[in-house]
Amino acid sequence: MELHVQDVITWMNKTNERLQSNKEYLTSLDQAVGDGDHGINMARGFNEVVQKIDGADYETVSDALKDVAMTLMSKVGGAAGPLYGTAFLKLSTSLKGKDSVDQESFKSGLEEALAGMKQRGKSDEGEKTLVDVWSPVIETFTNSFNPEDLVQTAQTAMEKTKDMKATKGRASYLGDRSIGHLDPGSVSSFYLFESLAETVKGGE
Amino acid sequence: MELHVQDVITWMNKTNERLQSNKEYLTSLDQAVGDGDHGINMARGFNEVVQKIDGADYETVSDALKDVAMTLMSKVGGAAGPLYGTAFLKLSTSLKGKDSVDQESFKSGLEEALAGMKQRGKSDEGEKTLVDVWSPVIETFTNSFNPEDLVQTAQTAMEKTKDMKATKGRASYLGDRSIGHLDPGSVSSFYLFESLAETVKGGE
Amino acid sequence: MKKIVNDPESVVQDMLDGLISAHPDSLQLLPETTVVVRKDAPITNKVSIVSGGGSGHEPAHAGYIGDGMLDAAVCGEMFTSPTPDQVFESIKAVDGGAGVFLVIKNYTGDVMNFEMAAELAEAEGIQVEKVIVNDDVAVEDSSFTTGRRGIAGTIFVHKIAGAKAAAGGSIEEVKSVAEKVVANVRSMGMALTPCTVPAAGKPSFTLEENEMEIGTGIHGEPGIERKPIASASAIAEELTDKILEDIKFNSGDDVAVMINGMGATPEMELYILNKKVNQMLTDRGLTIHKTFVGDYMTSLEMAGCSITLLKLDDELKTLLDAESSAPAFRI
Amino acid sequence: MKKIVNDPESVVQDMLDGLISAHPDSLQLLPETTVVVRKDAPITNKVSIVSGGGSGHEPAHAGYIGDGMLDAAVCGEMFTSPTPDQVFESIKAVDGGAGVFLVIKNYTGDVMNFEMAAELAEAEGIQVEKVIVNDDVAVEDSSFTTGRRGIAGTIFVHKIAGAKAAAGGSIEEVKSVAEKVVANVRSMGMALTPCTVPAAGKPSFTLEENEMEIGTGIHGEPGIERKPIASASAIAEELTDKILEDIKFNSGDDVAVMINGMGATPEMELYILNKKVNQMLTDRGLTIHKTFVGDYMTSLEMAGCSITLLKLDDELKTLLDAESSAPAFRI
Ligand SMILES: Nc1ncnc2c1ncn2[C@@H]1O[C@H](COP(=O)(O)OP(=O)(O)O)[C@@H](O)[C@H]1O
Ligand SMILES: Nc1ncnc2c1ncn2[C@@H]1O[C@H](COP(=O)(O)OP(=O)(O)O)[C@@H](O)[C@H]1O
Ligand SMILES: [Mg+2]
Ligand SMILES: [Mg+2]
Ligand SMILES: [Mg+2]
Ligand SMILES: [Mg+2]
Repeated sequence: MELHVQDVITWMNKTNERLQSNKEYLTSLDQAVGDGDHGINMARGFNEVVQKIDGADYETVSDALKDVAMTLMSKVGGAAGPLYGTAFLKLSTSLKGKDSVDQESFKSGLEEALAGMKQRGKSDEGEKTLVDVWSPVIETFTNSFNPEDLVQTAQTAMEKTKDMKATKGRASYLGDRSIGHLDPGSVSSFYLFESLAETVKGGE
Repeated sequence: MELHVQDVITWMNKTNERLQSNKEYLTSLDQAVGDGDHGINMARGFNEVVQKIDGADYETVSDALKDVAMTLMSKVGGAAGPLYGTAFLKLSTSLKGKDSVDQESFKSGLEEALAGMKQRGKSDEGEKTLVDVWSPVIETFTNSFNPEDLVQTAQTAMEKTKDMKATKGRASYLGDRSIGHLDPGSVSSFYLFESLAETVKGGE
Repeated sequence: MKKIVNDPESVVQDMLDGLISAHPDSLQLLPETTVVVRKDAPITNKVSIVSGGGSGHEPAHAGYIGDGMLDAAVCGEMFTSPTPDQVFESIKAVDGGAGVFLVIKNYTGDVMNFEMAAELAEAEGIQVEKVIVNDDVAVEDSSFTTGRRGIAGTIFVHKIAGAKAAAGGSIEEVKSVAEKVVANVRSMGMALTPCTVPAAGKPSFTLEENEMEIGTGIHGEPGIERKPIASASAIAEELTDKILEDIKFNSGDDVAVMINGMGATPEMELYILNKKVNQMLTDRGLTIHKTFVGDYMTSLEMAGCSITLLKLDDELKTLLDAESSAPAFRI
Repeated sequence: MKKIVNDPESVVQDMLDGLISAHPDSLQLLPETTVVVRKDAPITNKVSIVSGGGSGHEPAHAGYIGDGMLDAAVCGEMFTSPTPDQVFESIKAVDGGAGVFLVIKNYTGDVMNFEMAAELAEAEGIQVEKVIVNDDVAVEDSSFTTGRRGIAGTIFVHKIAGAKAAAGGSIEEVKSVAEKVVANVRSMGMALTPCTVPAAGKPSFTLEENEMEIGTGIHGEPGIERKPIASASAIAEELTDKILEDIKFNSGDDVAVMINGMGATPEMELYILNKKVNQMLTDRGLTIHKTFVGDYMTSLEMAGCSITLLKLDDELKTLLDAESSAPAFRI
């Protein structure tokens, strides 16, 4: 796997498309366990990301990812905004200076991203948040990386949040009643990684 | 026809029964052309009238009617309260001192009642108000008075308000759209006269 | 009917008990009545201002009791004008020797009941004057009808008459400035949903999911037109235009604006309306002296709004800006 | 969805434009933001108070800007915590050299976004302190959860921190008194109907015609129990009892009461609730220092209420009673 600036742009475009067409679905997931804005917020944020980076000129992947981070930070809001913002900022910082990115450096970037999110959200695996998607996904960026694996892992992880009890975020107010509902943030993270897989596949 | 104190009490009891059982009907008539409180107000007022006069001792018909007037005045409110209150007060004043009441003196009492209502309401016949029931009803208190006539006249007059255009009271805001609806106050006045007819008949 | 009530027949009494216990230092309920009176009444030599009407329009009218505004509010049953004896009690309780001024909304019942109370008071030697507020341009004003209704513009009459009385105005002066407000204030409302009188148990009318009604009264009286819900700007425009057809404003005139919620409309929507109204008036060269946005004259849980414009001269401006301690209209 | 709006995507911006045009002398909108700031900011040497959160809770939070209360309100998208850059802009705009105090409601998003802004401000040498309000006893407070939510009790924090700052308190003193309020304030809410975020277009949940929900959050978060609608007195009792289980009051204690409407509840119903709450507290021997009844922290057009109790000592009483010019909390 190798990621270039153009791949980042494609990745963001694909993510944005998925978020726009699943905006209502994400919103209804968030209505069940939260406040019903996750779809609206993510769709607004990634639309802005695409406006910002599509067609722009970046020297490095890190530069492109930094603009993604700043845009998410300032346009999403809610819990998802600072979390996704932090993730992309850490990823960008970790990849600083690199013209292109292989799975190894991408993996350590994702690890820093995850650590950043956990710190920002004071959260850990098993709390029914997007952390539960990011954490297993990172493990797929091995030497034997393949996009189908990534999608499969992300999807399984996302589906697993259904049976979890939320202890972080707005869904935690529901206690046991959060069980049986998908975590909205995990679903949006699934779209993100599904788009990444598609991007990488298309580029191979 | 001759009216005694006990007849006034019976009359009020019968009116109250009709108002209680038609409370929702009157309210829905008033919802169509007004503010939907006529049934509630009349039911509350006549319930209080009965509480007040049933079982009480009165020297004269006039005394009993005065208590009816004061109770309606202070318990009905809205437009109907002062109108019915004024009517009974004028009727009481006009019959002052009389132990019992024949159709002639009752008729002149009703005439003063009607004049009082018209003055208070700045209204006249043909404006789709209870005046349109009281006015023809008065004419039935002749030497050949009979209760069936009274009921028939009151009912016809009440039904005629349906085709009128309101120019007084809340229904007047509707202009032409008031046509096709019964006037709530005319319906409550019909109950009043129907109860009077029944009282007089029972007493004969 | 989804309501937080106990017995539907006792909502007015329960509300008033709750009101007095929230404002024990400034308000009192006259014993055995539904008359709310300022605690320090009567105020010697001040003209007293009394208003009232059916309940269900909260904060009207008891919320407007305070220094510089009302001395008493007579609270009728739900949407039902209060009775003459209650109004009479309020007049006796507030008269401080300088006379009592009645602010009456133009409804047949209100006018009759307040006038009868005035007759009772005059018979006891209390000087009573009155003004009848008829600001609702949704209703035709002709000598063949009962004329326009009184709606949210009434609050401006309370405020300005109250300020005149607080400033030591005589009852004639209070009456004259109140009449000036009435001559210069116009309103128009609309509804998205009806409301339900607790004792009636069902809504006063129905509107389809995509329908609104223009010109609805504050007791759910039918309006002048039903049509599909329009944008906030279109609604603001329709109501404001109708007002501006009725009363002439010239470029440079001063105006006070009230964007009133009918009860269930979020403040957010009222501010969205205000954006447009403000633009329209500014575009006409008017100077917006003050804007009031909130629930001032409601209709229970009706969703909807009314817009009120008051043309101001220097006297009205000074009186509108004067201090008021009324909880629902602190200035 | 029956709403008076233009574009559902621009409701927040439209509302803020309408708000500023209603209060042109006291409020300003920072260019290209949704941050509302008092017009005379920054005030040299006064600790500035900033609050905010998602929109849809009006008059929270911009209605609480004024002398003796907030200096700025950061208005997020509908029910969505504002972003760090917006909060940061507000901090820079109000800092008068004595530091900026953030009042944050305890939601993951709010806490993260405000904390990130605080980090940005500190990096620029602005002293920032904060308090996190968590008054909602409907939610369990344990170290394994995100803890109780912040709801209407937040207004008391605004008021008292604002009064302390206006009185010349240092940022440490403001923080300490704000923490005292948080330790002594508890709330609990309920809903009769859901509300609809304009851009979502459908209600956040549904309730049957005869159902109510106890413990609903101000963003439509599910509560703790659904059951048939009870009487006003039973509702008042259930909410108040839950609060009194959570915080101990002794006979003779002073308390401030807030009966808050969620947006579509008529004031009449709030006063009916207050009657019962007042009786319950008086029966326990508590002294009700002040009662606030109205829409203070809403949830768009949700029907329902919340009850808030604040235990007062002499310091809190003085600060609560101090003057405030905020339009939604004039004292
Ligand atoms: N403390 C946390 N740590 C990690 N992720 C979290 C945390 N809190 C919430 N989330 C994620 O954020 C998502 C909700 O995002 P969003 O709806 O945009 O925010 P909000 O809850 O403020 O409305 C949740 O589904 C969850 O995945
Ligand atoms: N000016 C008037 N003159 C005579 N009768 C009137 C007048 N105005 C109203 N009414 C009568 O009063 C009735 C309405 O009474 P009610 O509903 O109790 O009063 P409100 O309209 O104040 O709610 C009408 O149906 C009509 O018969
Ligand atoms: Mg959410
Ligand atoms: Mg009526
Ligand atoms: Mg009525
Ligand atoms: Mg949110």
